[in-house]
Amino acid sequence: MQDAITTLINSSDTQGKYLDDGSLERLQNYFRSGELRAKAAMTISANAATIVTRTTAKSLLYTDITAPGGNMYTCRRYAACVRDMDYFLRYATYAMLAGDPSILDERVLNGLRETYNSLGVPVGATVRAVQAMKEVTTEMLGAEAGKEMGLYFDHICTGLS
Amino acid sequence: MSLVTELILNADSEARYPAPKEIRIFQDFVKTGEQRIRIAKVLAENEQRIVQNGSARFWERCPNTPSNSGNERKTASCQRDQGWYVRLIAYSILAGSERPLEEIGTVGIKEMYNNLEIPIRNIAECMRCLKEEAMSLMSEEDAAEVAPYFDLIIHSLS
Amino acid sequence: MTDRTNGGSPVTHPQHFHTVPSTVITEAERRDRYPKQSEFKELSAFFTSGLKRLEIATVLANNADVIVAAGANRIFTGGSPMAYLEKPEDPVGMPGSGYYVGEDFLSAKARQKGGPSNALQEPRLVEPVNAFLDRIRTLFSSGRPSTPTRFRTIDIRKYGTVRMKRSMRDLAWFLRYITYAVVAGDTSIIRINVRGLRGVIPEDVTLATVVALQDMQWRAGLCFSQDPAAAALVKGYFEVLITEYLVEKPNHQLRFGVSKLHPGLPLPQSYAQSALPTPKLVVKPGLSETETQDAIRAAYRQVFERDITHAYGLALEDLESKLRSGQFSMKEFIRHLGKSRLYRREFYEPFTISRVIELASRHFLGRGLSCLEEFQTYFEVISEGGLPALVDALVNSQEYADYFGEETVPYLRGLGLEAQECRNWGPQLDLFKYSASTRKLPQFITTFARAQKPLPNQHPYGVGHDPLEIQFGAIFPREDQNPVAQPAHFSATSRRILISSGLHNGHHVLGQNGTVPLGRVPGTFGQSVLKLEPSHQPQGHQAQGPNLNVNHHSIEAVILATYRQVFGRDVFDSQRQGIAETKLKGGQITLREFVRQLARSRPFRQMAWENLYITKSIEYIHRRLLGRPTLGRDELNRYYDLAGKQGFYAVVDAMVDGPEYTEVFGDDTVPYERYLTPRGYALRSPQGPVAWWKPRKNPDIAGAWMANYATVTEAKRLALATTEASHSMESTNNNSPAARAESRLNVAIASPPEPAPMPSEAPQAQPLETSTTEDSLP
Amino acid sequence: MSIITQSIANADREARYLSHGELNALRSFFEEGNQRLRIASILTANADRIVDKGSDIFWQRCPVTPSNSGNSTFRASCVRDQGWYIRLITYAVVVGDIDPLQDSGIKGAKAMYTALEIPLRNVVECMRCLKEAALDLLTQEDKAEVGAYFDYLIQGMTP
Repeated sequence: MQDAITTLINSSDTQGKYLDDGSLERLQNYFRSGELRAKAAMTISANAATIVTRTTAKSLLYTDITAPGGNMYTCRRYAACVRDMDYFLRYATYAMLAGDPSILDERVLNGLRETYNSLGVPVGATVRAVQAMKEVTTEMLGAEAGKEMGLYFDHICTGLS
Repeated sequence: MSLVTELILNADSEARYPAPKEIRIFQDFVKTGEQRIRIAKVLAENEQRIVQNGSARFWERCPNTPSNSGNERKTASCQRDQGWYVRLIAYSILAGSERPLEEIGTVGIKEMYNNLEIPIRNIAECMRCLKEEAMSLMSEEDAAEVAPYFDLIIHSLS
Repeated sequence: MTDRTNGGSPVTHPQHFHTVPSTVITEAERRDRYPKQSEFKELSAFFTSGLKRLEIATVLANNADVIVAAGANRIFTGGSPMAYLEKPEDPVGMPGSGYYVGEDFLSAKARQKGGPSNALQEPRLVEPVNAFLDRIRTLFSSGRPSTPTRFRTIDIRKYGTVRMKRSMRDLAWFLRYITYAVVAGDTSIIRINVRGLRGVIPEDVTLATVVALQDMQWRAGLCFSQDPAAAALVKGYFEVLITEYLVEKPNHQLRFGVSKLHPGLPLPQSYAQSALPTPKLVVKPGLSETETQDAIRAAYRQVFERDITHAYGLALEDLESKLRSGQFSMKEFIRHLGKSRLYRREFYEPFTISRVIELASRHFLGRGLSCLEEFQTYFEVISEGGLPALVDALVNSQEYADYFGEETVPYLRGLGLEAQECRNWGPQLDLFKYSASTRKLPQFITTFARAQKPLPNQHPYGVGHDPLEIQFGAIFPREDQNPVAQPAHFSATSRRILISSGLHNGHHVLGQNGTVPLGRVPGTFGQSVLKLEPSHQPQGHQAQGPNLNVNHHSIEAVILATYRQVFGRDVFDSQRQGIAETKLKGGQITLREFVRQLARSRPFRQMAWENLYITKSIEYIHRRLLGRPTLGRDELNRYYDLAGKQGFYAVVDAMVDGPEYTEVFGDDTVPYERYLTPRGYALRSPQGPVAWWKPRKNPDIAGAWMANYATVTEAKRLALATTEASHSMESTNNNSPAARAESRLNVAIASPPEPAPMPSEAPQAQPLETSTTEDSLP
Repeated sequence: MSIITQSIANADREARYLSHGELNALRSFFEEGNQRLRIASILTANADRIVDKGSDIFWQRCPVTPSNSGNSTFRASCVRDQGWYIRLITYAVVVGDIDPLQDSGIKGAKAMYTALEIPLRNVVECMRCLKEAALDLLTQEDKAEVGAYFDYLIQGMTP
């Protein structure tokens, strides 16, 4: 896994250079946004369950997917779906904290599409739910932090489709 | 591997959000961001000086060492290595973790110098000189941040 | 850039609930034995009571409305709750499709014709009057459960239509699941679906739901007033339902990461329950002989993947006796099995080291490898100390201690038992199959390695075995060796790499300004761009005399060329579209319209649509009409949509009317082949498909395109060298050697701009600046 | 997946009670249940005998095969596999469905035998011999029930 700092260090190291001004500036931005990231992470961590509940209510609960034949029908599947939403939220938070999406690639997106294919989970609905989660978190965190989280939710959506 | 990565991976292996304590560590880390960048800049800008003065000091203390034997190539590679360690330390300071230094620089360092038939004692001494030189350029507060990393190298050489 | 490992998506059948037979069989299979006498008796009892249980289920289904109404009327006031119960539409299964189990073509027909009289009585809406009567009737029956004091009825008007509908649906749903459970003879289906439901349904109606369920239970009991046994059975199931409903929503079962390399993985409890409980066999002092024997055989099955005593008449008697005497713990026993001569012979000598590690992690940890770093760790161990060191490392690991400890026999921690990681999904499922030990190729390491590779040279849908490039997106892999179930890991936005034929030096959508095209594509002998020119139009019929312009083509030639492009060959006379030709000659239609007519003609439809699967069809038509292969899923998906909703003609029209056609061919140019895939390019080379990865330096023989090929490889080599050497900014400078060589190519680019990995993909070239995406090189 | 699970899954997908057709199918499944159990017990009790006899016929018909080469490991594995398939057939008979056979017996089996360099033709022949040996023990009516599963197995193994 990489974060904003290690990405810069690694790319400088392969060239045997100190971090140049551009990289330092990016680092500075990252450090400056650190407080915001920390606060956002704390808010999300305290409200994770609420976010997930609101997201499901917003995107999934009253659609075909919870009707018989849908993939979220029955408690068991509902539980799995909520688990996955929780999972996306947690990893997006990690990525936001790190300022780098690589952990999403490594631990969530690798093989996820295949897994969903195997189990017959509809990808379209999942993407819609992730988008809904983006809106819900933005409401909760405010525009600035919401935008940052949005980046990582979008990354998940791209990876899924 | 930086401090941030480390605490995220820690949380992930237990499938939980970062704990408040970890967030506090993160906050402290980013708060010191300006300072870290400042130190890294000092090291970057003064690398030549640190290496040159460090070497001079080193040869004073250990005159009988390959890099002081008059063989230019040996002198150059010794100084290159010194510069290299200064750079790794700059990385480590930015990352807030000794992992970059360990991963790139200190694992296997002993074996390497043994293999090159360079006396380990001398290398350790050389690092001590670098440390002194580097710390002389900084405020006390900054120096306190840098010193542990030099000590780590020296320690892994002993 | 997103890198994604792809280990395939084997079809899985997660266990959803159990029935008596499935429990018995799974248990017997897991232990490699025939069903026991006691189990036969259990089954026999199940089958004997089967008819009775069917009868109960039928009665419940027939009285469904009354029962649900009893519950609903109790908790809702201010309206008719049953009016909110939506009935599923009568599903019209295709006759004989097996939609209804046990129904063949004839009986399906009979059912559809016979209508409701033949079918089981479907629950109907209860008439308000009847409901009222039922209420009156039941009010005076005895045994009606009393309501708890805190209970308040719910006003339908305040409650809202949407929630009302959901509540009614859920009440009906509870009863339906009871009938399922009755038929299955097992409560698992209730437990799995209802446990913790309280946490899902809003808190304020929890109590009400219980009250309703109790009333339903009581009302259902009334249906069996003549049959106390049946009533007791139904009551029992309802009790299970209510108890499970009230259980606190169980926490996810959590699998902690053993190190920072492993993510922690939560699994919903219901999944853990629906998988059959794995018997965790332990060996400890004081066990009976049969139990010890059972555990030993389980250990053999775990480590050797089969029961060696039974299979080969082999037994490691020395080790067994030490285990029995208590000299060895189970852990030590497992360790010594791993170090035995037999294990070495079966799982070390026949395999490559990589595969040995994968198999060993199944045998000793009960799971597949998690990630590349883990593989590397064990690879180092086995390289230094050989197999014994690997066995020690696995058995001594913290994970082994956590899961199996000293006494437990290791078991497979598969799907359903605990949450699985998705980065090794496919290989993990494969690894647990019986045939895993005959698969020689390492699977995990290859999957992890693929994550780093660029797009393969293949169609975005499917990994067809397609040596001739005619099975676009075919989903039929070769079956005879190492079958793989992997789709291409193209995401919706990635684009294929296409090579320009160089016929058109214009500034159309895909080309790069100022780039020199690759040159003549082999196999397009004598092809050139034909245009319908004004002189073709019969304006004024002025005799023009013989046309000496070599670039001028007679209208007949244009027509023939159009046929050749659209059909890919000269057509038979009977297939020519006379009317369209006449119109074209008469100037009534443009050439573009002519192309459309040809594409909409019967013969073309037959050739390119009717006999082909949809992906291949679209790919063909696209290549014929627009002169290039499709770029990726994004593009194909739009055509799928059209094809599915509007059919063949809409697809043709979309291509002919599209902006790309207008821009490139306009109204008067005969379409021509503008791009082709690297593989297609290779196929047409004089040396055959293998030639293009053998570097040759003899342009005299190879022809002009070979010289171009040399450029490509050179560009690629340089590009690789520069990317590897450094990430310095120079490499994106247009003056670098790589960039200069590269600029001689005209390559329409796919998104992940990574160097081609294998020599066989050389002509894909290194995309560098021509990348259409922004996430190019740093 | 037995007929019970399948019916329930189908009904659940459409949120309905079990249909008439399904109930009928289940009814006959339960009615025949004890017959199937009887067959399963016969196969269980005579498993070794069936395997012995099956192997004898097999080696008579295919003398040149790894298991008849004198190598005791090959021989043991061949006998083991036969016993294994008889057991899977017992499962299938009990459940009344090809599922146990399909999942553990046929999927990947071809690849496995090919990888082990055992000629598939011989495997198929061996299954035929097993079928004969097993059917010998059964009544006419039972033969039809069990024969179908053997045929399915043979079909799945045919190269």
